[in-house]
Amino acid sequence: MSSARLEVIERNCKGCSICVEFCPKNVLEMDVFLVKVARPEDCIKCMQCELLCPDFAIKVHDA
Amino acid sequence: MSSARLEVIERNCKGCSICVEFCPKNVLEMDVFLVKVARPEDCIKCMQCELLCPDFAIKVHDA
Amino acid sequence: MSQRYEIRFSGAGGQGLITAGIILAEAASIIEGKSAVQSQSYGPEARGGASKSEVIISDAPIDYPKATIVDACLAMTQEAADKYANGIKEGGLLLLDADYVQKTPVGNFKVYRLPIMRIAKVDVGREIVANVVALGAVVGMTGVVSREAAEEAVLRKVPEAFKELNKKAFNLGFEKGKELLN
Amino acid sequence: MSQRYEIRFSGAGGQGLITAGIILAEAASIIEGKSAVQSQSYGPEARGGASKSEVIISDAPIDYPKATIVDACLAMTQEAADKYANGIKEGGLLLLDADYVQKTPVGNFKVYRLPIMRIAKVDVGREIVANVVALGAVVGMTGVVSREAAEEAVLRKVPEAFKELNKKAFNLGFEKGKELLN
Amino acid sequence: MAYDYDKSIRPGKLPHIWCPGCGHGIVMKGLIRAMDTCGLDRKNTAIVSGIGCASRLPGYLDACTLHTAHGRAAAFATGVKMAKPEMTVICCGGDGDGTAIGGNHFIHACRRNIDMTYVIMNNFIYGMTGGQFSPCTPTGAKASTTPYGNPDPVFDISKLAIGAGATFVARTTAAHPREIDKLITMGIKHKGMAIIEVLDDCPTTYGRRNKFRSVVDMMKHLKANAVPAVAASKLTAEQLQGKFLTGILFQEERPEYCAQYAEVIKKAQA
Amino acid sequence: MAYDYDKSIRPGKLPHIWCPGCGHGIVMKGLIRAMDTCGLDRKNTAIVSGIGCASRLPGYLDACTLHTAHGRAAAFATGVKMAKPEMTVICCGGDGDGTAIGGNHFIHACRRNIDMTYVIMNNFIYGMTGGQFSPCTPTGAKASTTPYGNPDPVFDISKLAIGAGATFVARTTAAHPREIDKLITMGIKHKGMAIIEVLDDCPTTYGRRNKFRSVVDMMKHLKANAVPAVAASKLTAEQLQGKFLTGILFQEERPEYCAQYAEVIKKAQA
Amino acid sequence: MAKKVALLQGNQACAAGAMYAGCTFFAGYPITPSTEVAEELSISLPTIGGKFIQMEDEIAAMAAVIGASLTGAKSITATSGPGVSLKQELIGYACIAEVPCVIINVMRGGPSTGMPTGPGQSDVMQAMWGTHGDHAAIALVPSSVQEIFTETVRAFNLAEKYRMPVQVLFDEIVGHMRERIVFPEPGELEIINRAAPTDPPETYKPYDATKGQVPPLASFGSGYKFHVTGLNKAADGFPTTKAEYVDAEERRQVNKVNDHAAAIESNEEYLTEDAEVLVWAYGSTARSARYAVNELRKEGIKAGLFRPITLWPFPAKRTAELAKQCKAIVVSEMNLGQMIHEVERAAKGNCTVVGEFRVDGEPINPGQIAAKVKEVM
Amino acid sequence: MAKKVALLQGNQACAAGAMYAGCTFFAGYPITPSTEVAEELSISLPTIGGKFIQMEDEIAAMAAVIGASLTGAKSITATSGPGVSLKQELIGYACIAEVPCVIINVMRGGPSTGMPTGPGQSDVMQAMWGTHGDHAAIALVPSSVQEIFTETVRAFNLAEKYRMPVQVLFDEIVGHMRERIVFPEPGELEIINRAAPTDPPETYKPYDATKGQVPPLASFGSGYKFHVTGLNKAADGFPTTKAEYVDAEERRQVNKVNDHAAAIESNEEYLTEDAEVLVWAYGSTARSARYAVNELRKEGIKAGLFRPITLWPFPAKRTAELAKQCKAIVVSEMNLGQMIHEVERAAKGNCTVVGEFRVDGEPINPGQIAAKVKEVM
Ligand SMILES: Cc1ncc(C[n+]2csc(CCOP(=O)(O)OP(=O)(O)O)c2C)c(N)n1
Ligand SMILES: Cc1ncc(C[n+]2csc(CCOP(=O)(O)OP(=O)(O)O)c2C)c(N)n1
Ligand code: SF4
Ligand code: SF4
Ligand code: SF4
Ligand code: SF4
Ligand code: SF4
Ligand code: SF4
Ligand SMILES: [Mg+2]
Ligand SMILES: [Mg+2]
Repeated sequence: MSSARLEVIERNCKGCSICVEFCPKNVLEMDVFLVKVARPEDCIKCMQCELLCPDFAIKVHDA
Repeated sequence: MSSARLEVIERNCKGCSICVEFCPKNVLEMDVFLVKVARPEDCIKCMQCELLCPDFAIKVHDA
Repeated sequence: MSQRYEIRFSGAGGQGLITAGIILAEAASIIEGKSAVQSQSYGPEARGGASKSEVIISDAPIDYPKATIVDACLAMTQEAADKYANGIKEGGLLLLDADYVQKTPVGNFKVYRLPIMRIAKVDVGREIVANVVALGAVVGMTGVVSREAAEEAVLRKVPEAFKELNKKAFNLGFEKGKELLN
Repeated sequence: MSQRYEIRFSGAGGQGLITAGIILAEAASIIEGKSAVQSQSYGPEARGGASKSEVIISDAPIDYPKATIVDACLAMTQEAADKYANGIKEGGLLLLDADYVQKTPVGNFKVYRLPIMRIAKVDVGREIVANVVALGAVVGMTGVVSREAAEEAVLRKVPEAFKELNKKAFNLGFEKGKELLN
Repeated sequence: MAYDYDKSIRPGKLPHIWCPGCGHGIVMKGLIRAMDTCGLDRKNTAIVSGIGCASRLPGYLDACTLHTAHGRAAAFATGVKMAKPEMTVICCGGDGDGTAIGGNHFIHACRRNIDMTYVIMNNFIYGMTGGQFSPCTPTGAKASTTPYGNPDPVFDISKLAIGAGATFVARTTAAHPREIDKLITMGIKHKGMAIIEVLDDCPTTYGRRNKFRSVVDMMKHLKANAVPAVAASKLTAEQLQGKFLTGILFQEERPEYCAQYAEVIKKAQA
Repeated sequence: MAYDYDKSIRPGKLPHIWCPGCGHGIVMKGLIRAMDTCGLDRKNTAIVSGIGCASRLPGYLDACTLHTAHGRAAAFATGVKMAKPEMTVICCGGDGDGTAIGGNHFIHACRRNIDMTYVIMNNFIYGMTGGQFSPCTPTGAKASTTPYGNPDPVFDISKLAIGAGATFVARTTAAHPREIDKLITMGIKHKGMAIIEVLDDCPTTYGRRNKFRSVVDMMKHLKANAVPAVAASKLTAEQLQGKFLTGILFQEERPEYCAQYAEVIKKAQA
Repeated sequence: MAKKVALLQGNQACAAGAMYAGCTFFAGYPITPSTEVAEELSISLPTIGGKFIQMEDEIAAMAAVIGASLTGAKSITATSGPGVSLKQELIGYACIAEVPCVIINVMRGGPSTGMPTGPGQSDVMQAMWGTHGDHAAIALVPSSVQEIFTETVRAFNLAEKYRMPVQVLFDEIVGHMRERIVFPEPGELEIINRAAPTDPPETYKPYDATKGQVPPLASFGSGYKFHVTGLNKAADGFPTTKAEYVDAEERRQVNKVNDHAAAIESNEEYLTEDAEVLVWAYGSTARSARYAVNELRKEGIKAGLFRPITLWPFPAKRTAELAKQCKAIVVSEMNLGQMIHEVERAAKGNCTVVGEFRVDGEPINPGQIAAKVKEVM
Repeated sequence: MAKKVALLQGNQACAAGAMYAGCTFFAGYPITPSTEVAEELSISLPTIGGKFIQMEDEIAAMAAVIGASLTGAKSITATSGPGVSLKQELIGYACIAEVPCVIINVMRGGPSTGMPTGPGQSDVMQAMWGTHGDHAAIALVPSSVQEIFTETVRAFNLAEKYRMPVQVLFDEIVGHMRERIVFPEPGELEIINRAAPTDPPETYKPYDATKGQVPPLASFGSGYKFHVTGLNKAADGFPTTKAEYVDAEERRQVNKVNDHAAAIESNEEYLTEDAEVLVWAYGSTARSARYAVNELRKEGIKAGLFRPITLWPFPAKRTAELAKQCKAIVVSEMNLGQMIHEVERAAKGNCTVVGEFRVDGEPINPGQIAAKVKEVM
């Protein structure tokens, strides 16, 4: 499996931290009001973060 | 069983003939716009006529 | 015929008197080209009871569309007579069903009686055409529209299968009505 | 103090700035017996975003209840500063959160910066009292109500268990605010 | 023998306005018997209706009677009951009133499970306005606004009530007069929202258009097609075609609304 | 990989107005995916809502969008669909909009079985007006108008829809995003009235008052308490306490309303 | 070729007028005395492939009418007082969202349920002020069966032209009476259809004032994707709270009617040139008034009749002129004084304004109008 | 003892006023910007054993309020424009059935959904004319938090005294702003309760005009059995279509207010004695107007303020007098011209009447009023 590229659309992110908490691999972290991709290498592209983000603010791309 | 006295309140009767048709003993008859007690002696006091009259127009009394 | 002629049909709901009024108005306005307005009573609850239908006929346009003082009035039942046989012009005409109206309304008008229901049932053969018998009689007595116009209006209103029946009813009514005047 | 003094608190929804405005208005009107009117913005949808609370204080009755030209303005976030740091009187006062407002609004007023959120979090120990820190600072800087009245108003508003915390927050804000003026 | 309805009817109000053969009169008599059976004090009984022929019922009964606006009976009644829970509250009205314009109040009263008894007279039509189809008019039937046959599916009122949360739901017909008062009695005694649907007849606007030769025909139809719910399980789907189940269709115990609100008051006063 | 939502969103409309963590955004994404799956031509798709946070959804989508009045979505949508049956019509809105003020239109759209898909976002509260209780707020919960705990029983929206006659009824939650689009897709393909209830969250007005520490808590709650309807039969009533069934809850085939009306036209023109 | 004539009820003529105008959608809820409008359309609409739907209530009917209109269908509903009251919120929606539609109100007596089968004219102020918020209103008040036909056609025309709801109000008397009507040939009466957008879908804005005071309205399902809302909005149809947009929109929506009041106005004057006393009446009452004027003239009294056919926008200019000319105006209406408020306002104290009212379920008769005229002479 | 004071929102003061007036029943449906009235009452009503119920919609709320009032409970609902529009049919019901109740309308912007969080004063004509049919209306328009309290009390008093719905309308600005309020002691403000019947249950008639223009209303569950309907009815409450009964009832119900207009009227005048230009304004706009008048006086301009607190019945007499005294009247309202119609009517052409309006969601500021006054000087 190719690795992932995680794109955060900062303009849209409202910092709800849903993606952070539901990521099974602990890839994401909160940085005050914004999400931060902390460990992209751990991503298994399960899409949970993208599916659950209410704000169209995170996208999981093939690297 | 004592015999029945059938009272028709003419003021109320609208001549719908429900009582006539549902009387199991054919006691009643229609007389143009009004019901008429034709064969009171046949009445078995089943109360159908009184129960079904929509107009509070017929009463079954003990004779 | 005077400028403005007012006719009231009254009877029990379901006797077809609204239709009688409509036919008369059609005869006058559609066939004869006069002005006519038909209106009817809507009881407080439109449930059973007495009903009335009024027709105003005039050579001139009709402004006020309600009856002011009627020239001719028909009452098919006692209740209708009690309720609606009023406001009749002095010298006007009141036609009653001879069998169904016992108490005759009093006033300065001429009262006529005709067993309309009985004629319909017995002579024409169907109670349901009593309204057409009544219409015939009223036309016969008042001449407010021509016999031909009224008959045509009746026939336009009924389906093919019932044309003969209604024609008979109308003409019988017309004749009997005319006779009454003699 | 002039006849009519207008103060605006602005920041992010949920930062408690409405409450700060209410406390100030209570200090002025309930404790000091002046006239005061507090009002606040209701966004088109009341969802998140920037919010503001305005207080007008006067010795005389207040007719027009909305801000005309504010004497003092607080902005806790950049969005609030962009949106609400306007209509400030010439020579008026604008207090910004030093950490959260980067771009400073320009105008003919004096700008002050205080790390309000940081003070609340670090010095007082709870971010949630940032609004009370801010209130303290504003009171310290403007003197629109007395320190005592404001403190009392704060304490009336909070449950017993939080009185000490809020007292600390208010007084720290007050001191820091006063210092800024030096 | 003869039942004494007179003490329940307001003096001088008979004959009523309903057409010859209209089933509403039969239902009214059943309601009177039920109120007597329950021993209701009329001074503390509110009877609330909307607008329609059926909704004219309260005017005849000697009680606290409230003839409201079209469709709003349940909502007015909720106000009466909430404000004075010690009163017995009975709603009544037609299928149109209760399920067309009044549908929302109907389902919410069911949801709240407020202690009322709602007698809904389903004659399959808007009678008062002259026979337009209602949400209960059978699909395909003729009404003054369905000259080509009714395209609309029907509400099963009882199913709707159950879906909305009513805790006592029963059905009978005008041809089963003894069941009317039996079920209404049970409804009144039930603590919570009770729906009693009575299928009845409107010879004037429904019967004629739909090939019933007379009101007696309609009554016979009601009588013939009623199947007691208890017996239905023994019948096949085919046998149940065109039939309507009668008797108690649903019953459960749930906290009653005014009682729940009494708890709120208790907490507020604590 | 990354789903292309952008082609469905009107340019410049993001970020949307919803609060951080509001579940409505998750539902909107599911709806977009479902519309794509069905290959809907947006020019011939009407998305109709009422008023409320959830009802703001249509404004973001590039289609024929109609933001109506509070509670009236289904009624407006019925007009659109009847007048132009060739359009795909999707309703959406909140629990308050759909089942409180809009309850009557909701049940009648179900009854008619008109071909629409109604996505109802049930966050158990009136979000937009600041957290008053809705007919779906759990009994006992806190809302701005239930300071002593909510005395009202709740609607089971799906049960109500079934009782009213809907022919496709399904439920899922915002914590089950893939199921959202799966069920909406089935709803759109279903010929008739399809109700898709999505349980979601309002952290701003419901969460805080009801001891959810964060929106994540609320999402976890939704995730933990969903029980697929197919699995429910294996569980005891006790085990089902406080759970909500998800998946397809009801499905049947009945004539669709516009098709029925096409028959009326045929007869009229014959 | 002789024109088609028939004896029709006013309500039937209304339905016929709707068909003539190109109406293809009706949604309603039955109510006396308007029901015949629905009944007629349930027969005739499907014959042309149009749609008739009976909704669960009047609110739903109004909603469906607006929804249908947005697909391009000329849409109508018919009701009476209680129904009109229920529709108020959505009438406002049609105003702000600028959706053409026609609302028929066959007026009966009384507030609330009142007297369902009795005539009234007591919903005329409601026609202007019934819904909350600022908005324009157009209301027409025909007084004969023929005029119900033509005014229903005109109502559709005005609705389409000005993109708004238009109300036609007639009292039960005109609605239920039967008179001869001569059907206009197709093409004989002008039929106006809403302006089609000239912009392509990509740049279309449904409320773009640069396209005119009444911007063109596209139809759902015609290739245009756009947004419609009841919130205050910008030219593109999306919500805004920006003061200048809101202001411009609100004013445009009211001015699109005010600025064309003269074009929308229609009235009939009878013997007004030399009138000393004016009877100001509409609907069936105007028929009584005309009768009365004729009688009065016979007696040598210089009476005249002003009969508004457009009630809203109010015919203020002509009323003001007549107020200057006449000694007195008798406003006669089947209510306790509604339009008389506007007549008084227009009269500016230039003449006596008195009312001759009636609210007992009976029509106002010519005699009472004549008596009142004599009283003020 | 010092009186209790507090800093309250207008909406909270409204709830407090209701409690003071003896209100025991609230039914409503949430809507911005009125919701705090409900929220407050949901807290306070049960503490006195009163009832708070959130209904399924505004119509249901109005229905419940009427139902509750018939049991004797002083009842209230609170809403905003869209909700008021929905309530119209049942407001008419409360009028014809003569059931006391109070309706709060916290006015927001725009027709339809409009601008929910923006202020407006555009429901003021609706308060009089919103429901179909003839009826009387009483509407109060407080302009401060304190006054919201007292006018809510007065609304209950008037409702009980005249047996009818009374509306209190205030704009979002007054509803949402916080000001000090001094709570009157119990007994300090007059509290009026509906007249109890003097007749025994056997002979009681709920609409018996021989008992006065406002016949006493018995309560359900108090031993009286009677009938209430929205149809036209006779003295005994049962439906009638008899012309003379209908006429008498309809007129009595309108006259019971008209005949007491002077007693119901309340207003504030500020510097009107020598005013040459009058600003006529109410609600929050009157506060701006007062500010403007003060500024104008400083410049030597003889401006004055007339502030109606009772909007309906309309203060026609005093407005007419002031029209004779002044050169011009500036009517300022947050709408596109509503009460100005009535001012014009009252002015009878005796002075110039101009409007200063605003509908963009922003308050009318003193500057614009002052500018308009200078313009007409
Ligand atoms: C708001 C409103 N809409 C419509 C009506 C007209 N209306 C009166 S009764 C009725 C239908 C009654 O039908 P139902 O409730 O079934 O009673 P029924 O007459 O059949 O007994 C209608 C539509 C009304 N009075 N008010
Ligand atoms: C006629 C009317 N009544 C009330 C309102 C106020 N209102 C707007 S949205 C809303 C509730 C929305 O709740 P819901 O539909 O559950 O959506 P949510 O905001 O929770 O997503 C209410 C009561 C209104 N706009 N119009
Ligand atoms: S795709 Fe899955 S693993 Fe990767 S960041 Fe998102 S949630 Fe975590
Ligand atoms: S879920 Fe979306 S909005 Fe929330 S923190 Fe993650 S990226 Fe931001
Ligand atoms: S009681 Fe029975 S048997 Fe006697 S008349 Fe009546 S129906 Fe016939
Ligand atoms: S059932 Fe009653 S109304 Fe009908 S005919 Fe018999 S007695 Fe008369
Ligand atoms: S119209 Fe029908 S429902 Fe009404 S009274 Fe007559 S039979 Fe009964
Ligand atoms: S208030 Fe609730 S429903 Fe509304 S946007 Fe915020 S979280 Fe979502
Ligand atoms: Mg019915
Ligand atoms: Mg919700």
